[in-house]
Order: sequence, then structure tokens, then C-alpha cells
Amino acid sequence: MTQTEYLIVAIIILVVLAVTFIVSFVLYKRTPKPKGCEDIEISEEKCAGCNNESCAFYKEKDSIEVLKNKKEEK
Amino acid sequence: MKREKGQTKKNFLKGIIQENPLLVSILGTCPALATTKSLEAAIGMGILFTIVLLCSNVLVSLLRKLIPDEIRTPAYIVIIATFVTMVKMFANAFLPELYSTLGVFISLIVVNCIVLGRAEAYASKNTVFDSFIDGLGMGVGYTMALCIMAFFRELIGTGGFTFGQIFTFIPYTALIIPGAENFKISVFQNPAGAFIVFGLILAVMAFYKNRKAEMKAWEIKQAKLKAAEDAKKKLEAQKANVGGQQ
Amino acid sequence: MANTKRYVITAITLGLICAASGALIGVTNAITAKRIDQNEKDNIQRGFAEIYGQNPVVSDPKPIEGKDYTNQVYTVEIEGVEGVQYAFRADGSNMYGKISMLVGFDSLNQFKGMSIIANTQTYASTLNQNYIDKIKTAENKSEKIEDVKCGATYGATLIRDMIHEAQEVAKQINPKE
Amino acid sequence: MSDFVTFILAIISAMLIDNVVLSRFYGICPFLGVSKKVKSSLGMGIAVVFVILVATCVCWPLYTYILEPAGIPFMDTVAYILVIASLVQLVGLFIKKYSPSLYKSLGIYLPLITTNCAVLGVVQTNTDTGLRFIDALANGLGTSIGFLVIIVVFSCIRTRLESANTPKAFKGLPIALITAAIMAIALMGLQGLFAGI
Repeated sequence: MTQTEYLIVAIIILVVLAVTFIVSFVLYKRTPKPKGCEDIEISEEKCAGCNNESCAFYKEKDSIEVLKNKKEEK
Repeated sequence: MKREKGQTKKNFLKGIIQENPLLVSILGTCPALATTKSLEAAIGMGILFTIVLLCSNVLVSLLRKLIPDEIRTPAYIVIIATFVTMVKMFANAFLPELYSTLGVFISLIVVNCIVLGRAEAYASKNTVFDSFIDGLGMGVGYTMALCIMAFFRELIGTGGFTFGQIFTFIPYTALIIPGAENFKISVFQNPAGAFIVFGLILAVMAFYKNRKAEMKAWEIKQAKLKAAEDAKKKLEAQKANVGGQQ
Repeated sequence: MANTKRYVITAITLGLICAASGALIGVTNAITAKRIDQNEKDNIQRGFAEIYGQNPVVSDPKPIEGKDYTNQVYTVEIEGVEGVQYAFRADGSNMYGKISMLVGFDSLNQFKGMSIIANTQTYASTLNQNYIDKIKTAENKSEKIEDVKCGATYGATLIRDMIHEAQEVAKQINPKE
Repeated sequence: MSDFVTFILAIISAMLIDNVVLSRFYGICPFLGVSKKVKSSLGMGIAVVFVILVATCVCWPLYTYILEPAGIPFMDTVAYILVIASLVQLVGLFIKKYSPSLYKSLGIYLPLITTNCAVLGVVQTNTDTGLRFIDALANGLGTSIGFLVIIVVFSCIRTRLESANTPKAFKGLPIALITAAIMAIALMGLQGLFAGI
């Protein structure tokens, strides 16, 4: 194969990778959580000490605060 | 939209002090421990990081209305990876010493939680200018935190500072404290030293935070005591008053 | 209908982002490629200066084929020194990374010195301290080359093998006897 | 020396002597963030082992047989991050759909692995340093097992630190970092283990 052909193949593979990533990302998000795992994200002990804003569950962190406050009130 | 006065300044300072990405949020720790062997390397890493953060923040906030919510993360990762690759190539071409010193850690900016985190949490919701200022503040804050760590590590580990080895355009200067080379503790140049310095910095910060909280609690307590005393005095005075009347 | 439109817009946006990234990286490459090549050449020139002392006149490299490590030969001329000297470029790798170096010989095929161009070994600093620096400062260099026990034995063995091979090639190219 | 012996030696040296967390500084974020409970650190470690192994097997051929002949080796970081991210999403998808029990224990850590420096770091160094495939595999295996071992050991220590009587300012992360420093010093003692071979 010449270099140009290799280049074309490489670009195709890169595009395929990008498409795979996007499709799998969307599919992952759309798949419902299995039974019995609906609330695993909002567990205090697992996420405490990690401030990673890019974590997919970070948005649900606020709910951890809510949980904590509720506990304290009790 | 009307802007509050001083909001830009507040926005900028927030990244340096209140929400310092390294010292308060404990994010981006990998390069912080690995590239702080010398002050120069830390400054270089901070600058590259700031450039990537600024570019990605600006572009993400420019495109924030175009990118659908559902595929935000993949788009951001592609954008960040592009900028990192560009920065890497520029570093390789124009600062080859910096490139070889930092090595794989330039590529690892892609997976740095701060860049993706700021894109997700800030730039995707705010205007271009705000995102720019936010990126600048976070970048400067991170660079400063790196410099603090590198300062102690190089000072204790080698007994002074050397410049001009990585940024070759400045002349080579070695500022070694006379006599210090007999007292240097070389473990601070090793991985273990990085952990120790980072742990001690966090401990100092926690100490001041605790003391502040204690002072506040003490003030509240004093205020309460004073109030109670006042009330008591008042009561006594009333009693005396009542007694006097009788 | 509205859904289809949304998907099309999404796809176009993503395509544009990817195309823009590709274009940006391409442009950056066009800007920096020359400079990176030049850096590499400077590095090699610096290596020769390190081996031979002053700035020597170095020919363009000629490829060598069929060897494990040695892949290029340079002829080196120095003012005031008679005879042509040969230097070799050798690249080798082991399980800890790769080493690229220049190995220089004088006109009598005696080992003159070496210069590391790239060292990506995991234990690069140990290797530098305990092996390479010792060779560079030693009086009897060929004796130090054999002493590979240094805490990064695999890297040292690799360097030793590369030097030995270069020595053989030098004898073939420049037979003196 | 036979290839097998070098393979084993490479694994051991990547795992202990040149430990991924304590001397190469990859993956400090999960090392500090997810090491509060032994169970969760075990989950994170196993997920990382799996992803690093598969990513190594995909990325090395991708670079050597496609990117390099095509003359675009500088696209490596982009390609690797795409491979790792899609791998993580695919694994997550599979687990989410077919194995609720695995999802329960690993589900929360999977999205975090994309931003774990250890994965990209290993894959990138494999090609940056020009390793052969077998060495790259050994590096990946050793690194990931090293990560698993260290994070589990560290979480065991941390659970005990919780109840230890530490100064107030050192509670939490600072004392954990000092502990990590002591562990790093201990591992430094292994340097030069294979010097005689």
C-alpha cells in the first residue's frame, strides 16, 4: 500500500472510532439501570472525597448533600 | 444582561483561592506530583495546562448552543484532545527540553479532570468572556499551586534553584544557597518527597481552616455568653429595681 | 420530522467539530514539522561535538542494512587530525524502552566516545548516573563498557551490545591491519 | 534469557519496582478518591485492569500498523482517548444490560476510568518508548495489577487510619498522603532488584 492509501485508511478508522464512541455513549446513557441498582449513584460513602466535576454522576452529587442534610436533621 | 460590579475580578480570583483546583478540590494531582521536581518544569507544565484550559473553555462556550446536551462529553473530549495534540507539537518544536522533561504528562492533560470538569460545569453554561476569565483563573491557580510544591521540593531537595535548563532562552543560572548542599534532603526529589510535600501543604491548609472555624465558634460562644450575662444583669437589675420599690 | 432535523443538525455539528480538529492538527503539523526535524539534526550535531570535542565536519549519513542495531554511518573529519573517522547511529530497544545513540571511533577503530540522542528507558536516570556517565569520564572506556551491573542492567547490556556491533561494522568498513 | 522470563520480569518490575501510582504518578485521583472502602477500591482496581489490558491490545496495533505507516503518528493521543472512551462506554453498556450484579459493584467507577491517567498513560508510554507488542502487554499487565494491589493495600491502611488518633489538621487526605509517601519509600528499596541478572 502507498502512504496515501494508508492515510485514507487511518482517517476512516479514526472516524469510525469517533462514531463508535458517540454511539456507545448515547446508548449507555439511554439504557435504563438494571433492577435494584436505581439508587447506586447517590451513595455517600463511595463519592465522598472526590470532587471530579467531569464524573457522569457529579450532577447527582447535590442529592448526596441533600441526603446528608436529611440525616443530620434527624 | 447587566453585570454586577467586580464580578469579573471575583470570577478570576475564585479559581486562585476559594476553588483552587489542586489545593481545594484535589483535582489534577498526577501532573502536580510528577512535574514538580524543579520550579522550571512546574512553570512550564502550568503554562501548557493554562493554554489548553483557556482554548477549550473558549471553544466550548462558543459552541455551547450548537452541541446538543446528550453528546456533550464526547464532543468536549475531542476538542480537548485536539488542543492537547497541538500544544504537544508546539512544545516539541519550540521548547524541546520542556517536551522531553514533561514527557507523557503533556498528553495526560487530555484526561486531566480539571479541563473536562470546567468544560462540563462552567463553560457549557456561561458566556465566552466569563469562560475565558474562569479558565484563566483556574489555570493561574493551578500553576501557582504547582509552583508552591516545586518551590519546597527543589529548595529542600537540591539546596537551591536552577534556571535555564528547560527554558533555554534564559541564561543558565544556579541559585544555590551557600553551604546548603551539605544539608539537602534528596528524598524530596524522589516520588516519596512529592507525597510528603503535598500532604504537608494540605495539612497546613486544613490547620488554618480549622483555626478559622474555631475562632468563629469561639466568637459565637463569646457573643452568646455576653448575651447571657447581659440578660442576667438585666434580670438582677430588674430584681434590684423591684426590691428597691418594695 | 422534528426529530430527524435534530439528528441531522447533531451529526453535522459533530462532523464539523471532527473536521475542524483534523484541520487544526494538520496546520499545526505543517508549522512545526520543519522545526522538529531541525531540532533532531541539531541534537545529532551536538552529539558529534560531544564525542569529538570541537565541531567536526560530518558527512551525510549512509544507510547500513542487515544489522540488529546499527543503521547509519557517518564519516567525520576533524581539522588537524589525519585520516577519516567513522561514527555510527544505532537504535535499539528492550522491554523498558528504546535507546538511540551515536557511537564514534577514531581512525584506528578505537572507541572514541558515544552520545545518547534519545533514551526512553524507564530507569533512564539510573542508567545515566551509573553507566553512561562513568563511561564518559573513565580513562579506560572499553573496560567500563563491559561493567554492566549498575541497577539498570538491561539498558546497560543493550548499550554494550550496540557498541560491540558498531565496532564490528567499523572494522569491516575501515580495515586496518 | 527466554522470552517468558523477560515477560515475567517486566511484569514484576512494572508492578512493584516502578509502581504506577507511587513512582510514576498515574491515577492518583482514584487512588485518593476511591480508596476509602476496601470493597470500592477492589471494584475500581479490577475495572482498571480490564480496561488497560484491552486498551493495550487495541492501541498498540493501531499505532504500529496504521498511524505510523500513514505518516500521522502525532494523532496518537486523539486515537487513544477515543479508543479508551468508547471501550469504557461499551463495557459499561454490556454490564448495564446483562449483568446487574456487576453493575452494582463496578457501575459507578466505569465512567471515571475514562479520566483515569493510568490507562492513557500506559498506552501512550507503550508507543512513545517503542516497546514490542509482548513488552507492551507485559507493561500493561504489570501496571494494572500494580494499581490494583496498591489501591487495595492503601484502602486497608486508610480504614485503619480513620480510627487512628491523628492530629486534627492531618485528618483525612493529609495523613493518607504521608502514608503513601512511606509506601513509596518502601518500594524505593526494591530498586535494582534485578541488577544482578
